[in-house]
Amino acid sequence: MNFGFSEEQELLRATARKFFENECPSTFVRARMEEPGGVTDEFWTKLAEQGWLGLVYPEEVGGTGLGFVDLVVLMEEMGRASMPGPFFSTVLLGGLTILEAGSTAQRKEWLARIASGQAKVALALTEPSARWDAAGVTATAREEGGGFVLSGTKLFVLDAHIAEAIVVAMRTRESGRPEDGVSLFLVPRDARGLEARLLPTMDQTRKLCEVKLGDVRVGKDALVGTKDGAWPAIDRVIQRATVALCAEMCGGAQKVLDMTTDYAKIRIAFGRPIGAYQGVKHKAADMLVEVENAKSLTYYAAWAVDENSPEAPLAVSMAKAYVSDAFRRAAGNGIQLHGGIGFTWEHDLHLYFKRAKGSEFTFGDATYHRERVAQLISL
Amino acid sequence: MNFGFSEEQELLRATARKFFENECPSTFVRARMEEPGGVTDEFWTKLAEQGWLGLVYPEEVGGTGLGFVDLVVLMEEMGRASMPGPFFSTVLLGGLTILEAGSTAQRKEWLARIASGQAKVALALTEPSARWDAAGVTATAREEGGGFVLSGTKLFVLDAHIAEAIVVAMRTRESGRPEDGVSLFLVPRDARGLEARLLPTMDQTRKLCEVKLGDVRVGKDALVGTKDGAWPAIDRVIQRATVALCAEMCGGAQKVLDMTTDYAKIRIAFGRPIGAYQGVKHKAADMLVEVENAKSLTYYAAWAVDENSPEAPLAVSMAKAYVSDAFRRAAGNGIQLHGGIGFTWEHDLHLYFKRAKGSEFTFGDATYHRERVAQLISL
Amino acid sequence: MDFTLTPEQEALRAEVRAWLTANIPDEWVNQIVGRADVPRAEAYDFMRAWQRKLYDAGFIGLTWPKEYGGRGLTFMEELIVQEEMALAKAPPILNILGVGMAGPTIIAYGTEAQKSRYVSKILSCEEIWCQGYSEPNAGSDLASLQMRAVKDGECWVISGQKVWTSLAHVADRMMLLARTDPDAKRHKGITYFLLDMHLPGVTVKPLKQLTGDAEFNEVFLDNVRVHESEVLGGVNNGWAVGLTTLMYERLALGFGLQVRLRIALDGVVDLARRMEKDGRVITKDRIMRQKIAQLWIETEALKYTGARGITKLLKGEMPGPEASSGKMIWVDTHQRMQELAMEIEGPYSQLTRGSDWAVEGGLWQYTFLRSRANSVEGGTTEIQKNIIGERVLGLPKD
Amino acid sequence: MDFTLTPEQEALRAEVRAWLTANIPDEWVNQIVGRADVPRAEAYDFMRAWQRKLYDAGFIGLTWPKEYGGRGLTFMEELIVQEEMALAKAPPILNILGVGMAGPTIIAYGTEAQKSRYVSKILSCEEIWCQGYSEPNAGSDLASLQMRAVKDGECWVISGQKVWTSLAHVADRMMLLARTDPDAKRHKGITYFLLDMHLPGVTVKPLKQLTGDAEFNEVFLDNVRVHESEVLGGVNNGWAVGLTTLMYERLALGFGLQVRLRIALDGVVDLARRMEKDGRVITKDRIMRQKIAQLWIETEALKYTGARGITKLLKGEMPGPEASSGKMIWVDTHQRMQELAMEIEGPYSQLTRGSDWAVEGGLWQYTFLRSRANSVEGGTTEIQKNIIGERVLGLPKD
Repeated sequence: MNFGFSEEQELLRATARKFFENECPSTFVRARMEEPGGVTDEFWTKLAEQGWLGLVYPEEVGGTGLGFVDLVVLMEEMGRASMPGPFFSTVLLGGLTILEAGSTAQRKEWLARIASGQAKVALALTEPSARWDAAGVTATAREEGGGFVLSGTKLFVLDAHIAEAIVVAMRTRESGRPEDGVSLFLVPRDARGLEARLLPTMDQTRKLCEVKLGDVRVGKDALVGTKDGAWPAIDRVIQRATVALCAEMCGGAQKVLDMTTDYAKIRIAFGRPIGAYQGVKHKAADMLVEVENAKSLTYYAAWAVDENSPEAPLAVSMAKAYVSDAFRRAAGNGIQLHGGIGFTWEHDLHLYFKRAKGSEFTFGDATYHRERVAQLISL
Repeated sequence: MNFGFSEEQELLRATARKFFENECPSTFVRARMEEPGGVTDEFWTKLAEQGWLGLVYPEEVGGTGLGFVDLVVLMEEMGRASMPGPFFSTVLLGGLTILEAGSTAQRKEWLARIASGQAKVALALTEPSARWDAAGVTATAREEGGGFVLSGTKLFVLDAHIAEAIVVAMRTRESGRPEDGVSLFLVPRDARGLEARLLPTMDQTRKLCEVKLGDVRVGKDALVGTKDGAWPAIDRVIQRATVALCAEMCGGAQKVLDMTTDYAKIRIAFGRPIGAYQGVKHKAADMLVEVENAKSLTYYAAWAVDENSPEAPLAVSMAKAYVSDAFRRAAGNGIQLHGGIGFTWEHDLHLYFKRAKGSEFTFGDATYHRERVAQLISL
Repeated sequence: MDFTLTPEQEALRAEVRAWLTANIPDEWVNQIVGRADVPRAEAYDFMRAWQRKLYDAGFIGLTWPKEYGGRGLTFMEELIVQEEMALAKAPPILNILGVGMAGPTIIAYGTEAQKSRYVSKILSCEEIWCQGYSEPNAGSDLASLQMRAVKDGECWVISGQKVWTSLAHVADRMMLLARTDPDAKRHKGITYFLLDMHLPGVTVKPLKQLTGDAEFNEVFLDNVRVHESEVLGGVNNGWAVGLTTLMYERLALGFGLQVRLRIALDGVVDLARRMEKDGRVITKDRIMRQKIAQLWIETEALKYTGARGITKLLKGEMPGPEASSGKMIWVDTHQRMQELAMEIEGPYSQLTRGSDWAVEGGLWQYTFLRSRANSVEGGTTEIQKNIIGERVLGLPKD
Repeated sequence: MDFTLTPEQEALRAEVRAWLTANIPDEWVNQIVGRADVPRAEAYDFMRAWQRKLYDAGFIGLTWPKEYGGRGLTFMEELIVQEEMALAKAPPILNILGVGMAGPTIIAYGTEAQKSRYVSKILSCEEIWCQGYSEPNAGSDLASLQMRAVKDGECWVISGQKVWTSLAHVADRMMLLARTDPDAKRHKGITYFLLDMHLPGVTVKPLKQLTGDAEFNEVFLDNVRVHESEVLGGVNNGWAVGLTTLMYERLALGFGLQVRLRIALDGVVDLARRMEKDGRVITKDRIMRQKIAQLWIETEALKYTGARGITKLLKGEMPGPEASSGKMIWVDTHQRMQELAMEIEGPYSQLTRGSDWAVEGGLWQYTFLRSRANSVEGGTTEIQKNIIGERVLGLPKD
């Protein structure tokens, strides 16, 4: 047994930390928050050059062929930097869906272009019902003239407005089990009848869209994976993306803890650094414990996902439940222990605080995942 | 509006505190813990002489004619002293049931004797299902030969082993609504077929019994209240007894806070009294806040019960939900802040800690009452 | 113990209820700016007018002396009015720092001239007040404040910086603490000034907060000349006067905050009735019912604990432990309430004002973010716990 | 990152599993004394024999050197054995303080004579050890201990009192800290002795706890003469040696506690499957499912966080932050687990051993009460947080 990172992984961490310190300081993040795109071409190209856009894709489709344990290292550093942009949506949602469900041709065509930074692909899954399960997919695709006609509204779609194409999950058949009858379609963003509209969000580093499909016509070749049978692939994508999200959250939580500890060492009140008071010290200790546990569960989930372990769904739900609470609490305590300064726009804490809140409810909150844990341990 | 106690009530508090300091020190409590009875005749007589055994009974049946707001004052002091004995079971369960449901003759006969300390009466309501609602009453009473035959098992019955008589809640009719078909019978403890067996309890100041009814025959005159229609009276008794219990719990919680504060002022660690450290000070402050809130909700519930306010059920459930959590936490923190000494048998803290745990689950725990609150506010 | 009202009090309740029904604009209740705990800039004009209306109708400053624009009534009448405002979801008071702190402190310590000059204009909202206590290096540790005031003839010349000053950008006056004796130790040598914000040398710089609003400010004083008649409560007596202000703040909070908390809670319940999670209405979920019920109970506890404090006041006693805990209960309950609103909204919690998909126009996103300041403004929770531990429980100082 | 085992490790797992199946008495698992976290007096004889059996089979002290009765294996093998013990609900180790603390400390600091004399008898349970650190006025603040040792010829003459000494009433030896230089400051001037509990002048007085058991003791030393060869790690070096013991304690805890936690959790789940609340099986209640799932997650977190620490050890690195937090996580999780067991039992939580109505013979009532000591024994939670804050996060001392 070895529950640690390899030398290569530690090197990746060091490289990534340095890279983001240079390329993604908070001035960069804040500039991107103000813009609709949330990323610069230059930055995106640099990510591609590092090999990070294809990190978990097989080498034959232009990827680096690494696993989720490697990805977790990178995502922690991205979370630490509160990195904006369509990495998550393109690499871990759109791209991963094509990897999991797509034909060899689709994979070849898209993944290489994603890995090289040429294409951005979004995934449109959730709808106004805000559900993460198969029952949430109600937008319909009906067969017509050898192709399909897509209608419905997708919501909370990450970066759809800047994607070249959007993979949309549609209901192609009504059946007793919601998991049956879901299909995936790859639709160009400029398809007639498709409208992707950017929505104002609390966490301005995350760009969420509404995607309206008004009788969008696509050919048979737009189908990603088998008709009616796409849910298992989507489920796997959600699972994997959740692990990546947890890692990003761990990185953010660790950064908040670091900022808070540093501040507690220098801020003086009543003649002593505030970190000397147990009211501050004990809260910081609690944060550390939770952050370390959060990491442990996330690392285990990444390993389980890489191994295709039957424990993977349980490991992922355990991680998301715990990490959701831990990041929220760390960010809240971070602001509290900073006093007034932590409440200002200028201070970076709010970037993490808002990221924590958004991530908490993405792919299901702690309550949702605790119930899943209960199911998976046959309670 | 006046949300304070009257001068008479403040006098009652002062009298009671002094009385229990003299008559019910922890040496007395500990001696009673070791004995099955849990009370001495001398102590019981003194309670009667103070007029406390009939405090909330009308004057015409030998009581003092005071209300639950007055009772709350007394119960707080009893809780502070961790008073053992059958006060709760006799005055607030058995006696109150006779007051609420009994005939004029029954009330005259029993309440005067209770108030004067001559009779102890228990209430046997719960069964092995450990439910507090009407569905929990499944032991049956069938009519036979102009009387009734009672069969079944009652559990968690306070002080049945030393009661002269036991009021038992029995099912006399099956119906769609569990609230219909419950009747009360007053059964002498020495009735043939009735067996009251003392059970070992965690809180040894509370004596709980199993009461087995093996075809116990009683006459029609044993009926307390109307046949099949006793539940509303039982419901009122539970409501009132719950308020009294909350007050007792508040008194216990306040005592724990006092003990802890006193200790924190004198116990030295690392050169300072431990109360100087925020780790201790902030916990003590949290305790104070919760104890004060607990009292506020309890006082309001007592007032609502006295006024027969339509808000009474809500007020009672709010109080029990909050007080259950507050006393448990206060007692737990009290032990924690005392360090090793708080874990010893010799220290009185465990009396309160165990009392808190027992009371928490009596008449429903915090979760149960929060759900009731949700119902009562039409959620 | 008696919660029944006198006929006069019942009449007041009926009067204020009728007045509120007639006077609160319907659209107000549904506006995002209106339901927020703290006045938002877009609403200042409306709220200035609203407070004036309240003043003209006699529903503000009920406990203040008649000669200064109040009604000379008791806290009981104040409570009745506040409760009705909560029920009607009335807008908050814009000049809250004036009404909650400056006014009572001036009434307590002011000269006759100061009282005549300032008090009624506080109630009528003619002059808005802000509070100049905190400095960059004197937040929780107020006694370490560094702003200097040097006597020069009949004036004090004051220089330095204040921070986290709510409403300074619209305020006419400031409750200002400055050090008048630099040699005296910490608490001593501080004086309380009634500062005209329009004097030369006063510069207000808005401080953008994580909500995106700039409700707080930095205030710079550069050799501002303040006449000695603007000293409140005597030179070098500012610490005592300032603490009085804070005491009134807690009292005002005990009233006002409970009212705002109830409004927020009702909002959460409404929200829960409308939103679904996994296809089930939130209020039908046993877990969410527990959370809502718990907040309901705590909101009621704050009310009754407050009522106990008010009862003591009415009897002429000093409020006991139950008064000190008000702010702490409120902060904790309110922050969890706002967290719960986010949880109820789930993924919708990410959408803010400006999107038609935003729930209730993004109101809750704003109030959620704003609530983070609750545990810092007016004394951090850590300091509140110190105060309770030391002053109420008598534990030794840190 | 790799959780797969080597063939040798798989073989060890199979071996220990088979051995446990063959050797744990069936009735043991259902006994109240067996499921408790801490050995209960009724079980001492059984457990002495049990540990001897484990020793003979080679399933204890796996990481200890072969020449002192161990097997010279790594923490990985230790972990495998511990996990199997959890799965099999094996009895706890009676001589836990010897195995967890005294042994490793003697191996680290002992002379060859001390190692030969003591180590293997610890594993075989021939000599039971207790720990003499705490004194009435030196609990969390260990450096203020007052027990005096004065040199007299070849012996040290020791007098004073220890308290909260688990197992002292059955122990043969004590890890004793005493002050050998009264003029040195706090941490200095303390020496670590290996005390023979059977020496004249040693008096053990059981201390009844709130559980009703007397598992802790007061130990009085009245001019006890200890030969200088029983000094461990050098005169006046006791603080460093003592801290090593505590480090091993935390490591032992990281192993052992996680195992006991898992056994307790499985017990809670079983309990929840059998008990009903308001006519519904506990595991079908959404609220209770949340609570159980949360404890499940935290128990797993403790395991993986522990595994990260062990990985570092195996690589020869010092354990990082994740090691320090083990005790805190365990305490918090275990205490809530015990509270949950009480909640599941509801009114039955009041019935204890000796009643046929008591659930599982009153086991949970005992373990619930016993769990209150967790946050005090081996360093209070408050001290643990100080340690993490200061040593791990580098915050200034209080």
